Amino acid sequence: MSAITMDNQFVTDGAPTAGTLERSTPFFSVRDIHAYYGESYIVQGVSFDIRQGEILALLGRNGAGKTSTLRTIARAGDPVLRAGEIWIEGKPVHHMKAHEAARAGIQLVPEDRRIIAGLTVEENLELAQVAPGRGWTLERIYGHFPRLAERRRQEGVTLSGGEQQMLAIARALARDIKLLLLDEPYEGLAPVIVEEIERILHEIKPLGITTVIVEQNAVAALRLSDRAVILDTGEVAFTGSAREVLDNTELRHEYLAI
Amino acid sequence: MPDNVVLHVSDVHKNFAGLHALSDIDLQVAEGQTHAIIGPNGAGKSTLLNVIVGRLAPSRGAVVFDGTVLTGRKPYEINQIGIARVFQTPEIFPDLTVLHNVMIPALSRRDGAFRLNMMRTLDSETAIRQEAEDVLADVGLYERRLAHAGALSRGDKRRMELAMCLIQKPRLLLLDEPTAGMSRHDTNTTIELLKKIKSRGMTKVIIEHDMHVVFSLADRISVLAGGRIIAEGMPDEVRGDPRVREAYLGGAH
Amino acid sequence: MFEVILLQFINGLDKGGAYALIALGLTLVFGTLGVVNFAHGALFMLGAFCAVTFQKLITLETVTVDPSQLSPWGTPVEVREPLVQAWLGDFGAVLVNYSVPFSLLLAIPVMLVIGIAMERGLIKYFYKRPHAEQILVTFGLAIVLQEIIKASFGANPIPQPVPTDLRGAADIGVMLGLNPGIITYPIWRLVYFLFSGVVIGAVFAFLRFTTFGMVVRAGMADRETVGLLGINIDRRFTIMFGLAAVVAGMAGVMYTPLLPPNYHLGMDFLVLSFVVVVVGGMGSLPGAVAAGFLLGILQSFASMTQVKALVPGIDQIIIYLVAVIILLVRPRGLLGRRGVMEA
Amino acid sequence: MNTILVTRNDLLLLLGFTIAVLAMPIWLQPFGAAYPDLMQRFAIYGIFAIGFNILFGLTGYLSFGHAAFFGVGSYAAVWSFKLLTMDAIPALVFAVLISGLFALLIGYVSLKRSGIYFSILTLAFAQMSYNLAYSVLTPITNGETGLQLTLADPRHLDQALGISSRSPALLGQPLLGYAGFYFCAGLLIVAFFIAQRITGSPFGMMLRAIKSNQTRMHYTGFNTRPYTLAAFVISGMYAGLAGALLAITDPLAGAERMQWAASGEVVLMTILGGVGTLVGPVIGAWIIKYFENIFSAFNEGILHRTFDFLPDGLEDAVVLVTSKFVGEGWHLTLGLVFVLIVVFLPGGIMEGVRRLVHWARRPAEPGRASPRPQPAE
Amino acid sequence: TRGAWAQEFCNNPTGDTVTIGLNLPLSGAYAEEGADEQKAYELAVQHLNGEGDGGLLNVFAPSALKGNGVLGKKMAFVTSDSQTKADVARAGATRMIERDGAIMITGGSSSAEAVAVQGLCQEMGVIFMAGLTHSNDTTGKDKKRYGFRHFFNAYQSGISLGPVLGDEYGADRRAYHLTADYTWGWTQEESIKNATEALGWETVQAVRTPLGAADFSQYLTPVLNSGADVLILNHYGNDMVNSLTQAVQFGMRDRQVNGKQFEIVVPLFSELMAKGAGENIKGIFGTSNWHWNLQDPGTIAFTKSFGAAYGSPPSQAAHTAYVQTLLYADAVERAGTFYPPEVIKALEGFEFDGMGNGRTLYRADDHQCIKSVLVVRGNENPTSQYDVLEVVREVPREEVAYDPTIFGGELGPAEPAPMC
Ligand SMILES: Nc1ncnc2c1ncn2[C@@H]1O[C@H](COP(=O)(O)OP(=O)(O)OP(=O)(O)O)[C@@H](O)[C@H]1O
Ligand SMILES: Nc1ncnc2c1ncn2[C@@H]1O[C@H](COP(=O)(O)OP(=O)(O)OP(=O)(O)O)[C@@H](O)[C@H]1O
Ligand SMILES: [Mg+2]
Ligand SMILES: [Mg+2]
Repeated sequence: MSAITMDNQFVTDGAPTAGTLERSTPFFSVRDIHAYYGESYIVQGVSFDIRQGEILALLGRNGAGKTSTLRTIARAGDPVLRAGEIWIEGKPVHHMKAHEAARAGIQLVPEDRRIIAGLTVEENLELAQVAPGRGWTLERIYGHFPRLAERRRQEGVTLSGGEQQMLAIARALARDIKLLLLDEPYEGLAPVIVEEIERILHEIKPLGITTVIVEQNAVAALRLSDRAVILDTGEVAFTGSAREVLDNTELRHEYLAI
Repeated sequence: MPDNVVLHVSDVHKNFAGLHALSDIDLQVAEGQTHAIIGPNGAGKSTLLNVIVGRLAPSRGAVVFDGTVLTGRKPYEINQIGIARVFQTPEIFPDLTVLHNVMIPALSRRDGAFRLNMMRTLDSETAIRQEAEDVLADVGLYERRLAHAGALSRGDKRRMELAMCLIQKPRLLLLDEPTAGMSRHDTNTTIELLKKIKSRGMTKVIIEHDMHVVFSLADRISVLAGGRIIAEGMPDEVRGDPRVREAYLGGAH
Repeated sequence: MFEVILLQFINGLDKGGAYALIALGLTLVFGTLGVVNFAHGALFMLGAFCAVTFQKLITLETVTVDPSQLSPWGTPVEVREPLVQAWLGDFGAVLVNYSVPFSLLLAIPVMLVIGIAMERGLIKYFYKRPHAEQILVTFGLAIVLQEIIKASFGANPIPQPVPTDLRGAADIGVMLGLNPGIITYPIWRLVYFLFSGVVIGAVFAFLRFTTFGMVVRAGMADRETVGLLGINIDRRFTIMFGLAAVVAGMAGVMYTPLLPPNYHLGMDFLVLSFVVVVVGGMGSLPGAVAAGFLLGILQSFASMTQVKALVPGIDQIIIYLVAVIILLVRPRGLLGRRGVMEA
Repeated sequence: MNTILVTRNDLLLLLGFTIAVLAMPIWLQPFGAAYPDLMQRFAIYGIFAIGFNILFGLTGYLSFGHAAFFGVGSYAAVWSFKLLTMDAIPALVFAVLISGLFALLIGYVSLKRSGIYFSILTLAFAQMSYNLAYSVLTPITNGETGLQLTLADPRHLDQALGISSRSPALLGQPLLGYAGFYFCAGLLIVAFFIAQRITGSPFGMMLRAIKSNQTRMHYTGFNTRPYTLAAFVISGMYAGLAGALLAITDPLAGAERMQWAASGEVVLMTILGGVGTLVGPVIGAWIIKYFENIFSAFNEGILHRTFDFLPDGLEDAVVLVTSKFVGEGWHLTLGLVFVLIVVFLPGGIMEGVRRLVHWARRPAEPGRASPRPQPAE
Repeated sequence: TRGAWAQEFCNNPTGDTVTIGLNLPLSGAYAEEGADEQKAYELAVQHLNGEGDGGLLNVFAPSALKGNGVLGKKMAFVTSDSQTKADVARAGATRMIERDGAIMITGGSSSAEAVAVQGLCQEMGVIFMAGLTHSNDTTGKDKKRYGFRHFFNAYQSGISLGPVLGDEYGADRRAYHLTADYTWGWTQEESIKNATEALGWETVQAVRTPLGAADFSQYLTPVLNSGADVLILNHYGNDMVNSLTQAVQFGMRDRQVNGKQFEIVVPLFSELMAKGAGENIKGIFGTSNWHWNLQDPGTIAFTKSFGAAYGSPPSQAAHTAYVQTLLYADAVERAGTFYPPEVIKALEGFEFDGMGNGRTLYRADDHQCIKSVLVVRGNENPTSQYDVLEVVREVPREEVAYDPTIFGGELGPAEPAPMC
């Protein structure tokens, strides 16, 4: 499949176009979710909505519960969702298993990258295309990440930290995404690559791909997001537009220390 | 070139199946200095640390620390010489409590590579315990000291690993992106912490992509690209260097 | 001397093939799914008893007791009429004669069901559990299965017939242009050898030329991430387990003529299978096959009187000796993958 | 009252354990297990399992060949009876030393590998020992029949001292019946205490750290080989001690003590009771030995006697059903027990106990981390 | 202090019952034999207690048995699963003595078990009536005052089988031995070797095979070109079933070597093993302790009452178990006490008849029963699934008697050990 046809496919998938978004019911919404690791109560009633094509920054201190929230949305094994609802395009994600959520178009780029041992870079990418719902072709991915193209035959886990991060993001792009969950995507990336990723996010936005980005580099995250949610010890401390956060100094001080 | 150099990396090469991950690397780090290594992803920074701590054997060249040749030694010997490392992806004891995670390196420093110490209970190691709790307080994990390390959030894991290295009071501390994934707030406290131990005269080699950290800590900076050192010097010199800009920093800075 | 060595070599190959096939099912579950399956031997044994059951079924007889005569032990004499022949005539006879190969038709579905049931019902909860607990549960299961078989078939071995046309030995020597009678080898063993070749080849092709193998390997390394990529790894694991059970079962069926099965059969092959798989290297199918042949051939030669004269008792320990040497020379066995079950 | 030697909890545990062990003759009465021979076995296999757990429970290295050390212990003890004296002490010392050396050899080689590769190495060594003991080494082991005492044994030491006891003794006191049991029980308690000390000591912590992340240990300046080897040898000596005791309480050493099934048995004992716990392995050992010796002994006659309060028809039915699970069917029950326990008590019996306690102490203090760490990258 | 109940000797029965301990392989390779033995014991106990048809009580002579139990006490039994392992068997025996107060231990299906338990019984001063054990050692170098064996032994297999082989296969034969590599196998091999070499046979090669080597092919291939024309399998149980099955598949029995028909011989086998070997046993020579289709009154009686009780003919294991129980009970009656030294005296040198195997002597010097031995052959055309063997020759007692001193050993003292 060529890159061109891919794009068309995206458009056909991503239902209404950016214009009509404003009035449409929330494309994705999280309603008062509570999640536990075994005994310990971590996500304590988080709620937020996202419209299609939006980029939302999910911020907060270490241990605030950002990763846990993303993992809950992606229906990863733990934390276990004990209460609350998650909806995407009117489909109940909270009833789904991880692989069903993924087929519904939810993709998580985990903070610890999770490159699969024993598989080469290319196999790691192919793996993402086994299940129905292919996204970018390998050619297109390699086009954006020449570094990976060079290393395609290398075992994924022996990549450099940054290369692994690229691979993790690329792996997500290899699937047909509706909701992209990025957990600290810039971690360990050189500024040049960070810019490349930002470029990609801008590129896929108009295609109707919605993004939630967790990032310690709050400024960078806010720069490219429309809205922001700030978590504190598992609860939502603030919801609003990215602008508001950048302008509101005490908010930034209290939760972001910037 | 500064005098009192402790770490000599001379003419080091490392190849992986055809790939030149490192090519004739020469590096000197002076006592008590903080030497930053920056460079694009896959430049060979971590590989260089791996060569120093004995995880990888260089294809050519040698590493000398304060007169003792490190190349060819086992990782634990190198650590006993006084070289500790924070890994890019945290290496910790996930099944043990945070406190024990930090006590173990302390015991290593005291008891050496092996000691059949079964004559007393762990709880009676009050001195070690005290020390561990202090360090944990320094990195702000004292409250979490009884949690399973595996249950820590990523940023907390990093800080704990840093604590595990600090408690050893190493003469040379190697940090591979210590603040990656740390909140701005914790990054700042970590910077302060590192400054503090610098004042205690600990030599450091630090890898970072966060320029804020680099420029607030580094005395010297080496820029690595494609496995070669393309520039070295004082922070300001490096910042100005055009090659560094296009190879690494990009438009942003 | 030459013919002795040649014969021993052929025997080695034959054993090797058998070992490889017997261990194959374990490689799939243990080497690929990472489940320490102590029930593998039991599956092999169940397969063998599929053959027994089949044979019992087709040799069912109508029993008419004749009270007029008494047997020496006092019970009335029984007059028996074979049923299958009565119904199917000649074909019935063929069926009886070829009961072992035909019982594959019974064994494959049965073992598939057993395998899937086992995985869905029990094993699936143990993928994330420590190996120790996998050992306990599979071993417990193995004992239970054994006892069930013992309760229903008794403890005595039950002989299975070799089809008449395949009895006795073939004169390979003649084929190789030697004098007749020098290199002769049991036909059924040759059949078993070919059979292993086919089965191993088929499984290999299935894993090699589809993404299935890759996906399952990935699933073993990190189930969660594979799930997050939209793959229903559970289903694939189930299929894999079912496949393993079938393979183990078929190996058992075809082995029955060589070794009259009893309920204990499985345990005798359990250790061997593990050794083969590990010596071959965890997660490597070719490795296991290679190990099978290596062990088979060396064991065969070690059993020659000339060799035993040099090293007394060598044939008793050769398998383990080789295992030790190989694992010391090659850290992950012959062709093992990095990081599979190394911690 | 924590001291350098033991913490308060440890001391309480030790006391409880001691009482439980010494009181066996009383509380085992209703289970029909309160006779010296079985209680001795409880003690002996308890020691075996405790020792095994020092290796497996702490370092995570799963040895599948520990029966070899058990067997070597037995042979050594019997030989000391044959050659030196019928006194138990030389036999014990001799056995522990020999099995320690044996463990040192096997451990040194096997520990070059980790994980399953280690397991198979140990298995291989044990199987070789077994096969040889059964056949070629018959002059030393008396093969199939097993090494026994004979009237012809020299017993040089006894000869010299003019002692003519024909059964194993401790300083003249014959170790038969209850004497033998209390002797084993005493040693079990000592063994438990030592294991407790090891577990609670810095050394024990190192072993657990090795289990958790060996790489980190290396970069933290530890040479892990001596640690694992030490653990291996210690548990090998425990096995040797147990083996020797079995030979002391019943002077015969058979080769099948070294067979893989015997190695497997101690693995099962440990897992059944709870890997890494102190008491668990002992309980596991008791359960398995109980089944082997008591369950297997219920025959129809006994069943009929037990159920004769029922109406005849029913009685026969009940007996018919139960007889499938006892007597010759005892393996079936054992298998089911294995399955049920792991399914319902992940982590073994002690984990179940822990949960009960935990459940009693609810509500759990918030934020307590779950025992299972995040899946490693 | 062992057994607080101890009277002047171990487990002197005080109540109105007397308990015997059955050591049976209920699990493991010999479970079938174990089950059969247990049936026989239960039958024997019934008959002794005057229940059932009385079985051999009616034909066994001279008999002091009254069919009212033993010395007026009803006989009861306890069981234990020996798993055919020496250790376990000893543990079981100890339990039955220490806990269940067994006055006598009996059973077992291997020589290792027998020797081990017999040793234990000697120490404890409890009589052991061995079950199925065929090794020379049991009543040879490992014989014990408290141990008694009714079953025959490897040496007797040799001397009884030899002549028959001579008649059938001629004096000019070249034999190849495959021998289970443990003590029983060795004694068996030695005995047959002596017997056949006495006929003028040549032993080409004697190869030891590991116990439980499921596949024997690597040991069978060298036979083919060794110039041997007889293969002798000194294997027992599953080893025998497997090696024989595989040997036949190697086409050995269709071979012509040195112008003669190649033959296979299995010195010791039982009905159960014959069943396991199926087709392949047909026409194979071996020896047995006893077989149900013998025609003496004892055999007929026993086969009848066993068949009546269980619907199938008894195996030789069952027979020896049954006989041993009766012999013990009878000895007690004649001694008039359970006191072991007296019972031992009563058994030593006791001569009786009517138990199958014709007139039988419990030899005092080694506690070995001297009686006729059967040379059997796999039945070519069986009339029922039990009819797997045919008796070729009943070798009379005189021929199989031998000098007890040749195997050495020492019976040891008869006074009960103090400690029980
Ligand atoms: N496997 C686990 N078991 C128990 N508690 C856990 C586990 N993983 C995380 N936690 C706890 O949950 C809380 C939130 O963790 P989480 O990883 O979601 O934080 P985060 O916002 O992603 O932090 P960071 O920015 O450091 O990644 C932390 O207190 C952490 O200790
Ligand atoms: N074991 C290996 N086999 C093959 N190639 C390897 C191996 N380890 C590292 N490499 C390659 O060597 C190069 C240098 O890796 P290294 O980890 O040193 O980069 P880095 O400078 O640390 O990058 P980053 O900043 O992303 O961590 C990378 O291209 C990597 O793919
Ligand atoms: Mg996080
Ligand atoms: Mg790096």
